[in-house]
Amino acid sequence: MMGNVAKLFETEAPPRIAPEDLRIAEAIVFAAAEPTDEAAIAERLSPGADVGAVMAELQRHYAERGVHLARIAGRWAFRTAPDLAWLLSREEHDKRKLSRAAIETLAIVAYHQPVTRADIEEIRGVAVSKGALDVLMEAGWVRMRGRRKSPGRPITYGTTAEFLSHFGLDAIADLPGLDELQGAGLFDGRLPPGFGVPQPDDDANLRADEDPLETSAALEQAWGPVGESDET
Amino acid sequence: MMGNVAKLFETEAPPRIAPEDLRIAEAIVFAAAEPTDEAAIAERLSPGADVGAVMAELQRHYAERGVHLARIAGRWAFRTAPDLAWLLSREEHDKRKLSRAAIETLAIVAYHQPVTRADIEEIRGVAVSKGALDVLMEAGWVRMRGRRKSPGRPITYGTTAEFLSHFGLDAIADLPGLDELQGAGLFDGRLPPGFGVPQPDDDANLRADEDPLETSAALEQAWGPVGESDET
Amino acid sequence: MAGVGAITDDFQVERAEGEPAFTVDLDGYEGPLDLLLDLARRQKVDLSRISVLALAEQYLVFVEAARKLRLELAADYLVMAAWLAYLKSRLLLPAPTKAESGEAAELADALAQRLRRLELIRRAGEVLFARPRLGRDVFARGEPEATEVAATTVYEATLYDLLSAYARQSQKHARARVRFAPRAVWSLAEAREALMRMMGAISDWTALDAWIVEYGVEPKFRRTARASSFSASLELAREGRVELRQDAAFAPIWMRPIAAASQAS
Repeated sequence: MMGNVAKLFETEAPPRIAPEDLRIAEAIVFAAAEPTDEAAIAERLSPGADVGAVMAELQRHYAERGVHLARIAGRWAFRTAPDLAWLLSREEHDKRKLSRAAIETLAIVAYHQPVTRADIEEIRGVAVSKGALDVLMEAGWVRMRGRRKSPGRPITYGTTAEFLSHFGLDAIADLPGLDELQGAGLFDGRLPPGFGVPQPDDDANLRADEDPLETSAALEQAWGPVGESDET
Repeated sequence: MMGNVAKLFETEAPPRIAPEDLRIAEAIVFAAAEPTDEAAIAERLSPGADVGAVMAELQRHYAERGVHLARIAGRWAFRTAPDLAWLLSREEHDKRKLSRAAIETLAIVAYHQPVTRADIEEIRGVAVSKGALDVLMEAGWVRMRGRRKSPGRPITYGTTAEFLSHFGLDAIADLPGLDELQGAGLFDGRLPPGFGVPQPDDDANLRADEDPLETSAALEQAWGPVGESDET
Repeated sequence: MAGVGAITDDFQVERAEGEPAFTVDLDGYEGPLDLLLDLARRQKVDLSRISVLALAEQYLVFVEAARKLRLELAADYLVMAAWLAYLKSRLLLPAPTKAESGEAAELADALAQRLRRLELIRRAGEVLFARPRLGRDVFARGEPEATEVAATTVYEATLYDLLSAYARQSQKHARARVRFAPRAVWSLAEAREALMRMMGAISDWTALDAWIVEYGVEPKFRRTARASSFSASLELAREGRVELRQDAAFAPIWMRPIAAASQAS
């Protein structure tokens, strides 16, 4: 009580703020397409209204709310409270279908792993676009395993655990063999003699003809996957 | 005191509204220009929060302010208070004044949808100028719904969510009914039974007597074949 | 009836200000129904009590007045006039049967109802446009804050996609690829190398054919192995490393290392 009385004596008579002026200022700033000049607000207030006091009162009103009345470069605007900025960011899962080339490449990696880019090209009969393997690695389904012990030491690719989980496979060996593929009607039966489907194997251990990715692993960590072309 | 105690016993425990949830809902709706879906708001609230109660409380808070929280076409949006129209009205918005024919046509579509051009002509007693419907569709208030299952398969028209948004309606059922229209004068209430304004209904689902706008073949041409069913 | 004069007066004034050529439309009226509604309003009673007979008379007077002014009326006004003249006669003349008089009353009711419905929709339009409208009376947030969207791409593919892709491409290439079976050939170099090794192992005459079989050459290689070995043996004989002997044409060819021969002699 004493404090209030003391205040009464200490301060000047506070400028009288008409509730209507608060409403007007609020509406103007809300509807404006850009931060609003105080003079432009003052123009619309009731005669003799103290625009500074009105804006201060409005700012006080919004201080604890989800939206703040902010002064930006001398003008007024509503802004989301800084601690709620996270509300304005949204994660969007953009669903995309794999291209035909990518899915064929994936199938070859799955059945024939570990494979090099050249192996894939040999099987598909066309050049593997850089994009196809990149997409598969971005999807988390294909990984670089190591390097083939052969001229050029090309990178070998294999499938990941994520690949198995996405396609609902318990193990890579669950990929159907030729009989099952034929049984499912995926082959029309006019296959040349001796045609077969390999027994897929994604054993993480390197094969006898594979080297580890070696020191370039560190490079890759720093720079992202290195293309095979710049390999010496 | 007694009253408060009595109240405590009388009323159910009111849904607990966390101040933080109020702030979050406020920030989300405030940031957007377009009305926000209640489900999208609920997603960001604390677990178990009652989004309906939060929005009702927020609406109450803004009831007397220069900005109102409104329910528009089933979604939430902040809008300047209608009584402050004078403050913000811009001249350029009055430039495009609708013709009487267009206004009547819109009213007929709103109340009688789905309607065909012939239905409109029947009510107005005059041919519908092509312009009237075009203007309404250009404004985004009227859309083509489908085709009436009747000779000539005429196109049926209905209103859009934008129509609701423009006229500040939460739902088409909020259009003034016969009571309110009678209140406007002219009718003394002794209207014959069965006569009046229909209960407007803009349900997007086609009626029993409506066909979709395009044959599925045309749709397929536009969207491509459905699935890869021909793949063996 | 005073209203009719007023309307035709209005009409004249409007035309007078317009272009001198008489045009077909009645300015200000959107069709006969609109005109009828205006006439009905001038009866100064509520629409549920309008006299259709009086209305028909007023309309016909109006149309007559317009024709006296040598205005060409749009066809639908004349159609309505004809219809109203018929309705008027039916309402006035004593009907030969009860059913027919009832029919005339029904027609009159139907017209009255159409007028009421038009009036109602007109009111509805007015009430609708009297509402606070977005962008004119009420405003949305003028400076909406954009939502930052952090997009992550999720790739979709089904096991069926995967398997059919594998089958499709492997089948395509299985058919398309021409594979030459490697010819079973024992090269001269291979034969020579094999013979050289044999030289270390044998000391006496050995039949070349028997050796080839003994050496474990696979049956499909025997023809080529025989030809290559024969050529290689001739070469080795010329170099003085082996001796060759054949007892008769097509008899087995015998071979022994030179070193072994010199040792024996």
